[in-house]
Amino acid sequence: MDFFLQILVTGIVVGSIYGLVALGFVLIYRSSDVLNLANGEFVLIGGYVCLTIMTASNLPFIVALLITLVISVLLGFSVERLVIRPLKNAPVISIIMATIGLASLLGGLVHMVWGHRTRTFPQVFPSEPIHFGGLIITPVYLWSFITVLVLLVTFTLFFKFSKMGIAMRAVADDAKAAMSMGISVKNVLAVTWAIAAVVAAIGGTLLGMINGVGPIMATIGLTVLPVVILGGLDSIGGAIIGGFLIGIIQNLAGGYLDPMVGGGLKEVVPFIIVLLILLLKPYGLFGKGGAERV
Amino acid sequence: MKSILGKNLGNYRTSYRADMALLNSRNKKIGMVILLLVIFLLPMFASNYFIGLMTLCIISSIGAIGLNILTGFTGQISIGVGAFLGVGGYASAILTTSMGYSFWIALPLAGIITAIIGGLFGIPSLRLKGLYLAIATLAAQFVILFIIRRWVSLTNGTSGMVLQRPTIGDFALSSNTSYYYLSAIAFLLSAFYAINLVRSRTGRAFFAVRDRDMAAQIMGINLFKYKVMAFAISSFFIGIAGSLLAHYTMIVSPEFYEINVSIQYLAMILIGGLGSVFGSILGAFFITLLPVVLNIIVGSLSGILTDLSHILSAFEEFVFGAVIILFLIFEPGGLAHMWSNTVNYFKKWPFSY
Amino acid sequence: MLKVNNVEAVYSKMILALRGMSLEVPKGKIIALLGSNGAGKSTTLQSISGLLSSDGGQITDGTVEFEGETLNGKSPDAIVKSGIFHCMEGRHVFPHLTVEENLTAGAYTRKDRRNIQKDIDKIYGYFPKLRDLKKRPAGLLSGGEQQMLAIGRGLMAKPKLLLLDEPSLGIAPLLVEEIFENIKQINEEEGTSILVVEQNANVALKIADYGYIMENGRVVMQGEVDRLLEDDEVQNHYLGIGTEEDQKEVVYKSKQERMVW
Amino acid sequence: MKSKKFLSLIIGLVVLVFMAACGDDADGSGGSGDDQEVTIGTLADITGATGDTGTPYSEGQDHFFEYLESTGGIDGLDITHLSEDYAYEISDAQRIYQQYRDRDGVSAILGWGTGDTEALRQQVASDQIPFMSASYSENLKDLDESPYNFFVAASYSDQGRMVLEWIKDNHEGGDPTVALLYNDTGFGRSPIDDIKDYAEEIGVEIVDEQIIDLAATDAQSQLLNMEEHDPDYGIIQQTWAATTTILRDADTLDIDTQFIGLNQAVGEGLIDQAGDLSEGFMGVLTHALPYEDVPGMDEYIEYLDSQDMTVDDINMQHVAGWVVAKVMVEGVKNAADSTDGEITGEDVLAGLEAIEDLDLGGLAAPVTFTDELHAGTEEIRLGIVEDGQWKAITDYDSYR
Repeated sequence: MDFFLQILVTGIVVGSIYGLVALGFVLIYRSSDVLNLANGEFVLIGGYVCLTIMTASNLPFIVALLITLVISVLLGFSVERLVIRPLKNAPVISIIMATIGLASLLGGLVHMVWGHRTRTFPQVFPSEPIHFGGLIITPVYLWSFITVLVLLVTFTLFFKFSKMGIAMRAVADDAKAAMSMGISVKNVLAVTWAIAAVVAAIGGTLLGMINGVGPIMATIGLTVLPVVILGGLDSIGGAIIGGFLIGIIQNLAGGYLDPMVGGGLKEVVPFIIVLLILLLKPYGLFGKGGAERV
Repeated sequence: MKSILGKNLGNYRTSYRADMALLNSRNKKIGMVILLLVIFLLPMFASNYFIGLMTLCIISSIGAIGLNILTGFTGQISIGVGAFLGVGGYASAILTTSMGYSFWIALPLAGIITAIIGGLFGIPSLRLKGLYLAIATLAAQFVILFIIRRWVSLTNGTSGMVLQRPTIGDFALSSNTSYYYLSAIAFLLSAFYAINLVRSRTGRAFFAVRDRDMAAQIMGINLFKYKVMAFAISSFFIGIAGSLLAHYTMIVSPEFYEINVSIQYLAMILIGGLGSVFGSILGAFFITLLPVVLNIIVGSLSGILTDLSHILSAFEEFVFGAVIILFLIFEPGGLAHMWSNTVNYFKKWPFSY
Repeated sequence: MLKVNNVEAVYSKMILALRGMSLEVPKGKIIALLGSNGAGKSTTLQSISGLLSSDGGQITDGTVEFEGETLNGKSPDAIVKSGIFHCMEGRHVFPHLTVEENLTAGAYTRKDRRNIQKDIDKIYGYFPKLRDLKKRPAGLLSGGEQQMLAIGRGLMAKPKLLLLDEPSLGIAPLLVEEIFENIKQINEEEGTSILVVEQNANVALKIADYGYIMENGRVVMQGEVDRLLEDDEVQNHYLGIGTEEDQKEVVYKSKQERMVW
Repeated sequence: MKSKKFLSLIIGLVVLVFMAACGDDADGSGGSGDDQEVTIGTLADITGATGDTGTPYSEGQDHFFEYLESTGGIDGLDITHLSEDYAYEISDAQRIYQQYRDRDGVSAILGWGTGDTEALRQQVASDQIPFMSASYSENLKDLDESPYNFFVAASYSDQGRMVLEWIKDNHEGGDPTVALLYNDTGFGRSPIDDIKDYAEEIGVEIVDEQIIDLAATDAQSQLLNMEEHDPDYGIIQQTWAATTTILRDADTLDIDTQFIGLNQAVGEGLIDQAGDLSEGFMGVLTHALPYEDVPGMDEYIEYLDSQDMTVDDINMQHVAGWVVAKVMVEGVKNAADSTDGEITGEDVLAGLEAIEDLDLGGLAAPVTFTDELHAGTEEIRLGIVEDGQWKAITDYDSYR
């Protein structure tokens, strides 16, 4: 039983990071139908920037994080302005490819700026694990779990009640009608990208504290795709629940199935889920999808 | 129809057959002959190194043509080309090395096996569109590679398999030049087939599916058949490319077929021009040669920027991304469109209006 | 208040949709813009509200003036801020937003956030049905309810001029009556000027003060509603009075007459 | 007309390619004096997946060649060293290999990881170009399959065997139990079967195997599974990142297994990444640590001084790069002695196979190649992390 519970808890805390990164995908997809395959690089840049500020300036973590978020906002704005806006009427494949190109461009840039070495974060959270009865959690994981919940609540409220939030949903629903409301679609998209970059940077910072920051971190972008598909590309709650689900399933597969097949299933199982989900319920558990008109 | 100058000012076709002919103008015929001559005489003039590069380029061209049939012609996005190249490569390796077939049998079989597996993965395309299909193929990429890694008895797992260069009688195609000729022939056949496909009933059905699949269905096009067919035909080419590449490098291993290969192929057809056979070829050359060119540029700059050579790969990555984005924004038609613009410009020159 | 002077508009840089379109909306009036399919009515509204560009069109000649200010080249959101609201053809409610959220979205450009709730209540006053449905996603509403929502959403912006594009389209006749009565009521109570585009000339002329009839991208006839209603040609062609043969003949004749200018 | 500008840019690039492609044939002739010429190419991973260890390794090579030049080189021999980053991408490795072979006419190649080594081994065999890499994979020992591949350190399998030997000799109380932790790549799986065979041979029980991805963010499910078997030792065949993940999660889960890493899991980088978690971690030392006082360090320090560097700026991977270059140059020297004309790949092969008991001054175990064995040694040392530093706890020794 302990074994099961521990695996469950691990799944949930790892899943919370997945959910966080998945959130970045969903935010952008909702408002502009773009799947940002450069999300992993956003995460990476966020991690590097925060780490660099902290090691270079001795600023307290919170201040460093805030500066990182400001820089992420700028990153989001410029990506939207320079890459996405000029392609607003382009077909899906062009936009997928543009974000792949963006991933490559940013990845190269990161290499040129920060080099190749994995860097470790200065200690922010205590490393001593916390014990709940028989269960063990590392503080960083606990914090990422809390962060995810806070973000979930924040975004739910934001989209439900704030003017910008409603405008963003309006643009996602019907951009032209939103325009007729006097909503500036350009601004909304820019804000969306900025928020997505901010979320990614938070993810990068947390992930960096767990594993250090190195180029390999960008692979989280692909790792998390199954989460988004499972949860539904356009559902914020779906991203988070999908994150938890994938985290749990992955760890259960790792815990129970891996010994049977000789290991390695843990990393592939999410993609098997993707194939199943796409066959059975293409728009994910919580996605809205939509009928196509001829 | 003679003009005053006694010269035809245009191509007049007097029968459907003439209109449908592959080389429907004199210029095209001349161009074709020149192209063939260039391809076959190239080894006499170019260095061994250059021939090696050209071999890589034309093998990639075959794969790119394949992907363009699926993505450019039929509008089905695939981010799983890498894995399908792998299927072709492994099929060839297993057929020749483990089962002892000759390369000449293994090559077409590798294409057919890849076509079958590609067709299988094409089945979901009936329900999935755009982004979702792209992600399904991405998942296929991971799952296929996982199977290759795990099916040790068949694929020798992660350590890969060894292949031999093909032989004709006692003559092994082990030199750069001989393998270049082999690839060039395969390449010409592929290009010829693909150009014909565009003009066939099937090709037009593909275009209809791409432009509006539901409308195509209403027009009586069997969506299922054509979508799966597009996957299969496309995978056939990719399988052939995979097999050729495997015999060229004489080894297959899962690391050959990672996701970045899929991305490179997508970049080829996008930069070359979606839906254009000629564009696929241009794109394949462009993407294959891009690092070589950058290398030269960086090399010539190394006097000024000594550190740059150390981050050359990162710089390559950066430029690769930038080139993709620039093309998408400024020339979505790709190199093929640029080419036809240029050609048209000179055709009308000096009266460009 | 609104003056459209000789506007010429094209789509995709080549398809000419308006060729010298002119009209005028005085303050506090309801103006009907009638015409058959493809006459350029919607394009006219889009050139006023700036939405033309989102469909790949642009104004190539002429001016649109609102309260003495030129609107040419202004972005849609700036135009909304200056007091013109465009209710698009086909309603275009936000399907995943609730009724109330749709109304809130309509008030996007307003600065007086405090009064919004009060105004929402007022909209419910005009369209009581919406009050019962306020928590429901707008996508699940019937066509008529969606149309009410679309108009209500427009009012939330407190526009000086409301552009309505085919409010009767795809709606049960009984509801059409009701909606047009609401429009009239809004016009009277709020003093909002309204420019309504309709194919259903009957209902439109019933509430309008003045009417324009468009064909081929320009106005072919205009006048006080009473005069238009009396006009034979209008009766035959747009109001569906008279026999079928009559109509054909008249149309043929009138077109010929009109083409000469 | 931005597309026009874009077009001209592209055309310019294309012209450049062709100019470059045509111009390359020219060089290769007309060297200086009567010196024999030889070119050695390096495939380095600087920006790729294994860049963290690949960079110091390739720098070590660069530095050795620079050192050689600064000391006047070798009489009668003109060595050109080329190095290019292939970013751990096979297609890039393939392209650079062709360039080395056809354009630069290299006589030998210094490779790097399992990926490029495996991918090119057939081609180097048919092109007869010796290829010496840091992939210490046992299957490269098979000279029928890989006749031109070399490596200078003990193979992963030999390392694993030696670790088992040490466990058997040093375990106190009862029979030792061992788990294997590796990743699902050619590199990860390379020694696993050999380790299992050898364990059976000497009577050490392998109780569990776990696969942990190179980029894993957590390894808890695997470690929990491992813990079910409660092994005394865990042999890790991973890179630093995954090893750090293992050590961290083992610490979180209070697992008291003694982990022992094979050489890719070992090095200063691990201590950087894992911090305190690395205390007490054991591992295979294939080369000297820069701060060790061994005779071979003298020339090394001499060079570092000339570059305003100290031993603190380098690490064990750097030493490994230095050593591999040194061994290669030794082979080239032998080749030059035995032939007067052009030094071909075959000559270098023979030159390398002539190396016998090459003393590296303690930088690594002495190296011997023969025409039957291309693995330079079977000897390794074992080390442990104490006070944030690696310390050797055994001498160079082989399992035999």
